[in-house]
Amino acid sequence: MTQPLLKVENAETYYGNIRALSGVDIEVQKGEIVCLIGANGAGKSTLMMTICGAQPARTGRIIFEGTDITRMPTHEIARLRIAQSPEGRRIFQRMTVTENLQMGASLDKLAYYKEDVEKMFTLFPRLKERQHQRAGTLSGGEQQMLSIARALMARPKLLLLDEPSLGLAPLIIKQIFEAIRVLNKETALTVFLVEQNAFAALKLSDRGYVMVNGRVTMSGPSKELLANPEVRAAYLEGGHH
Amino acid sequence: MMEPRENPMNSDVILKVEHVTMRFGGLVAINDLSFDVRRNEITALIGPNGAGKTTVFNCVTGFYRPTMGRILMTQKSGKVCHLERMTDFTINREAKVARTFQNIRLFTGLTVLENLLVAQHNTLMRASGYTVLGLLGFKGYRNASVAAIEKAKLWLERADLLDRADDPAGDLSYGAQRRLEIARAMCTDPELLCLDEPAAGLNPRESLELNKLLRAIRDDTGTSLLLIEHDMSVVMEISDHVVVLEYGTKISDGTPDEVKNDPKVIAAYLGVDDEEVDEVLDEITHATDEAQA
Amino acid sequence: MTVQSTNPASKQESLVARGLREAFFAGLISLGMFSLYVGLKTDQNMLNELVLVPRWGMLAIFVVLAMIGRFLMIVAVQPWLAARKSARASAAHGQAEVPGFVARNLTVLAVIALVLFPPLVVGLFGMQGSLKWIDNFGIQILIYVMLAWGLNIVVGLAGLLDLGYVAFYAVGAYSYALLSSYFGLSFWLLLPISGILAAFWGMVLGFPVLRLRGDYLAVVTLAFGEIIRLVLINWVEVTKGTFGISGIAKASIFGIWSFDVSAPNNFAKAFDLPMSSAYYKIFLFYVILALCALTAYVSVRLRSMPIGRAWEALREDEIACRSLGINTVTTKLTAFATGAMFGGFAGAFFGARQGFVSPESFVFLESAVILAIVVLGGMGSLVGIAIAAVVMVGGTELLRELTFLKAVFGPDFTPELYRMLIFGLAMVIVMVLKPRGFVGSRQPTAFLHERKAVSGSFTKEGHG
Amino acid sequence: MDGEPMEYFIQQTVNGITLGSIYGMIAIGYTMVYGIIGMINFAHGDIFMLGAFAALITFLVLTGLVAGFPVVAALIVMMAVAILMASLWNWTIERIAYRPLRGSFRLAPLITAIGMSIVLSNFIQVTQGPRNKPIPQLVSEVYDVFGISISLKQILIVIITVVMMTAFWYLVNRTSLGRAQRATEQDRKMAALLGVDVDRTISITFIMGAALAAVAGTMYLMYYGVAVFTDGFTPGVKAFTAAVLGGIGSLPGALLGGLLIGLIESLWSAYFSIDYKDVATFSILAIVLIFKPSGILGRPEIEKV
Repeated sequence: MTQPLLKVENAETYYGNIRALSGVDIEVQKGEIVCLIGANGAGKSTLMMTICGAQPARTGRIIFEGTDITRMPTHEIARLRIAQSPEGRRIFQRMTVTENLQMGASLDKLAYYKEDVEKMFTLFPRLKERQHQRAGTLSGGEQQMLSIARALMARPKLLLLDEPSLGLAPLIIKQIFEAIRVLNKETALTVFLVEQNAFAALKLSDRGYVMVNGRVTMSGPSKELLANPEVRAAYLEGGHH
Repeated sequence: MMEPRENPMNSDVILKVEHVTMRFGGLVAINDLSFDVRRNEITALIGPNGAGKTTVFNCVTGFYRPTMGRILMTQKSGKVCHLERMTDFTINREAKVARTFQNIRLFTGLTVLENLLVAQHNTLMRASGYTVLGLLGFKGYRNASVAAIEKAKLWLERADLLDRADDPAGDLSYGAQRRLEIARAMCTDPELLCLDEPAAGLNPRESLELNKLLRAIRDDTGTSLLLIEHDMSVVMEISDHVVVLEYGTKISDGTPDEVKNDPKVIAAYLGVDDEEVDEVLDEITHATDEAQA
Repeated sequence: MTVQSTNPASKQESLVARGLREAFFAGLISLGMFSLYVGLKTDQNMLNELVLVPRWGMLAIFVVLAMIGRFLMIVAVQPWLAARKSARASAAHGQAEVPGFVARNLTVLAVIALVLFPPLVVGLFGMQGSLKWIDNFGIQILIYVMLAWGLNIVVGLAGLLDLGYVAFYAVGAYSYALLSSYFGLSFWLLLPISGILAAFWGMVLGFPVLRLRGDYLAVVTLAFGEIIRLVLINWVEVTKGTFGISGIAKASIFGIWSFDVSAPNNFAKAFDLPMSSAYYKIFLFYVILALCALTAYVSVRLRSMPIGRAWEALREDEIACRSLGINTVTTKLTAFATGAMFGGFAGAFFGARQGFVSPESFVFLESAVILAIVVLGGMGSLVGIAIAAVVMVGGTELLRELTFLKAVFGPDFTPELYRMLIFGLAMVIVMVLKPRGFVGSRQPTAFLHERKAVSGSFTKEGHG
Repeated sequence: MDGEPMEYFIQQTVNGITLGSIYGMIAIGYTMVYGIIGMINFAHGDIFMLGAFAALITFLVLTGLVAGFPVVAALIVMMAVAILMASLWNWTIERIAYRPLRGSFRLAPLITAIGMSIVLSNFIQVTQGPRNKPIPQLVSEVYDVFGISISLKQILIVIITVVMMTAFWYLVNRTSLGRAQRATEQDRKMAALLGVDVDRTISITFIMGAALAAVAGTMYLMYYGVAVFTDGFTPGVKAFTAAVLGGIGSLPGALLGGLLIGLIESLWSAYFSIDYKDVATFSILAIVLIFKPSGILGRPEIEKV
């Protein structure tokens, strides 16, 4: 058995006394695209933050490349090359696009900045046009691209994407998902993706997990999940954009 | 062509947006936009991100003042209000327009019931003689507060929140918070209710409950609804009339069916058609069926 | 699969090691911090020049204390806090504890105790002996309770951060002092007038600035507080400047009996009692108690009325308020004016009690102390605020009593000097331990099925 | 009034700029701390006072050790020790009084800051005594430029302010530390997700603010030749007012606000009444905020609906 890149073991996370995650087990292998689908408030974003130590698990363990990172401070986890494009994009509005990308590349003190930023501009040409603009003036889709590009600038071993499709028009969702697919194919980037847009997510990923009320209720290859009548009833029919 | 309504009396116009333009610095968020909202209907405002939907909303509900144009609200009594000239809180108080927010704005530290009582502020304020009479324990105020609680109860029942009445609003689930926000807006007795993405973040079951609530509001209270929505299933399901925006201008206007088949809308907004989705689903079902066989 | 993790067995001994290491660092840091300020004292010599007097022994004491403190913090306090926290987290799922008799009837018991306080003290310490207790503790604390309850309307309910509340206290005090000195009006007439004047000033100052949000409002209220104080200092013709106004008339028992020694209707003479200043103090105690009761009554009543609910709603979300047709400007103004009015009442009372007012009494520090009491009490909770006032004001008054320490540290030792230092430290410590204040939860003002306290984690603190 | 009206005006302007430079330097500390953790650090004025006292005691140590210590060297040593002391204190205060409250209730750190302000001024009162502490004049040269007398002290203060401001501007806008600071300011959680050690960045911000306050404290001591334990309050409030006037969170705004307040004070005292100079300052603050609710250079707060 190969050691998974990321392993979440029986993680339980609380907000005050409210349990947001209960006994979550998840594995991500190197080079995979894994998705986590579920309704809003199911605990998907909490899991992302738990992995990054921003909302640490009260019990259970998070293991990344064999290291227990459950209690590590967020910035040290980031230095292990787990990069996140979080829910709501969280770009630095009052910085320029370039500065946002520099923030992403600051782990290596901008050593690879020049070559990496070119790659980002090839991937998202819109960002190149806007590089000197303040990020707050970008449209929603451009901000999403910037958020992903900023995460990629850290040269991550694991990329966490939280709802890249949220609030975007279908055409832009298509572009962004295409970019993720290209990255995974060409650079073997490992991606863990959280999505409400179950159809798009399952179409893109290799494997998927379904989360309901802070619990993983189903998992398997994405194609099987797509075909699963329960999943289709709950997440696919009547909801696709 | 508009779909003919059964009762022509109901289809008079409640809100008339006329040539509204809104600029932020050099950015034109809305450009010469005109559309009507008819009484007793659910009108949906749709469009891709950044199309200016929320800006239209903020102009209608007084949070922004449009750079140009008029917004006329005609009440049941025949009174006409120029919304573009009114300040924020008078739009609810005088013009009878209520709204909800994209990122829910409840009074999280107050209980569910208290949220609904705050919404009846102006009525209760008058009944309490602007606090003076109420402070002295006058009967008129006591009766009014009993009536206010009854009204709150009615809306709690409709929003299916009766058993949560004494919990803090911040403790409710996402879907319940959305319903509470709508109930709270309805407690101000509006003639026009504006909903900013009411279905965002709801799961399919909650979405259904929402549709039911919105229809009930239209049919039982005679309130007209204007809503912004991303979720096409909600839009197509419940709206009587759809207005489509792109880059601050109107590109289509009509019944859901008309809009859905408008090539301009498909090109600008949908980008992907449903057949593609169905195709892939079929393909996969096929493949897994074969594998099982 | 190999997973690195800390071995739980080694935790206990590493705790002591960690404590020692941290104590060492704390020692180094405190050595740096105190070296100049404690280690060397600046003194003036015969020629009025500054010279340095070394105090290395004192420095050593400071450093050692810091080390011991840090060590105990790491080894004992932090594990204890962590244990308590996790115990509480698991207990929260179980039965909620039923409040005991005292907790349930706290208000009634407190009122009874306060009403009985003067006779009790007189019985225990005699007429003269009771003075200190009634004046320094009773009246002093109750003035702060009243001020804090008044400010609570502005900060705790409406969520408007007011750093210049003492200005309204000053307006009340000077209104009484000036109007009684110049026109000879009585306390009972001037008490409401002072309140109304303070409320009026609240409106005048509030109207232009209540559009401001958050910390901008805070700094403007601070500026207003300073402006009023500076005007009192500099408008010498009327206010006598820093000398202040003295000989302010005492309050009388509704004009029937007076506490003026020379007056024919003197209280003691009327009842053939031995002359004593204690009667006046006892009378004042009941006056301020009544004023506090009024403040509490109005606060509680207003909270369950539309205006009070609007205040709290404003604290939670101003934009939502506007969307519900609430005029936020007048709502803020009423909160500001109501709070100011109680400040004015308290000010008039202060003038009558002291017989002397000067700008010295209305410095920013007073505003800060009142605000601290509101926040330490738990914003919005009258009970919590009263507790905070007793702890903070009563505690510092107690420090005045520590004269026995002179026996320990020698006759030069003045505990008085350390009073504010300890007060400041207490503010920091209490706030760090209880960031939500003594009473963190909120009582709803209406209910359908049962009244459940709202946990502090849901309430907001306002933008202003 | 002495001399020509124009010269008198320029003279007062020079005095105002000197005073304003000191306020500006203190104001930076308020504005940076406010920017990064959104709290009013009420103890900052007292950090300034601690800096002045550190400079004072260092001066006494130096003159006690060597009789004729060169003035320039003395000033540099005083400033260095003051920076060290103020930074150490501000760092420690942040650790014990503000960090435990991070992420809780917004008013809680405000109260601990007020508490800390009370502690610091009373600490100096207890350990150093309540009396004024005068020192002999360090720099006494006065130049006459076209009838206006400008002292070397004033020139020094303005030069040091310009140098410090340039250095700070560079640090915040052109270095990775500054970028991390600005990122932390805008979104603390996101900065951490990108590998920024947020706690360390905040500590550094407190140290930077303290360093500037210490320089201002040394300048203040040199200018007025006296220090007292209450010195933290009035210059502190003025500097805070300056930060708000300029637009809290904005570094150029803090300097601009400081200069404005210095000018208002000295011109008001010169032409109207010295008694009401602070009333004038605070009134102008209120008036500016009424018309420009987020200060002169502040970001207008956009109401997100």
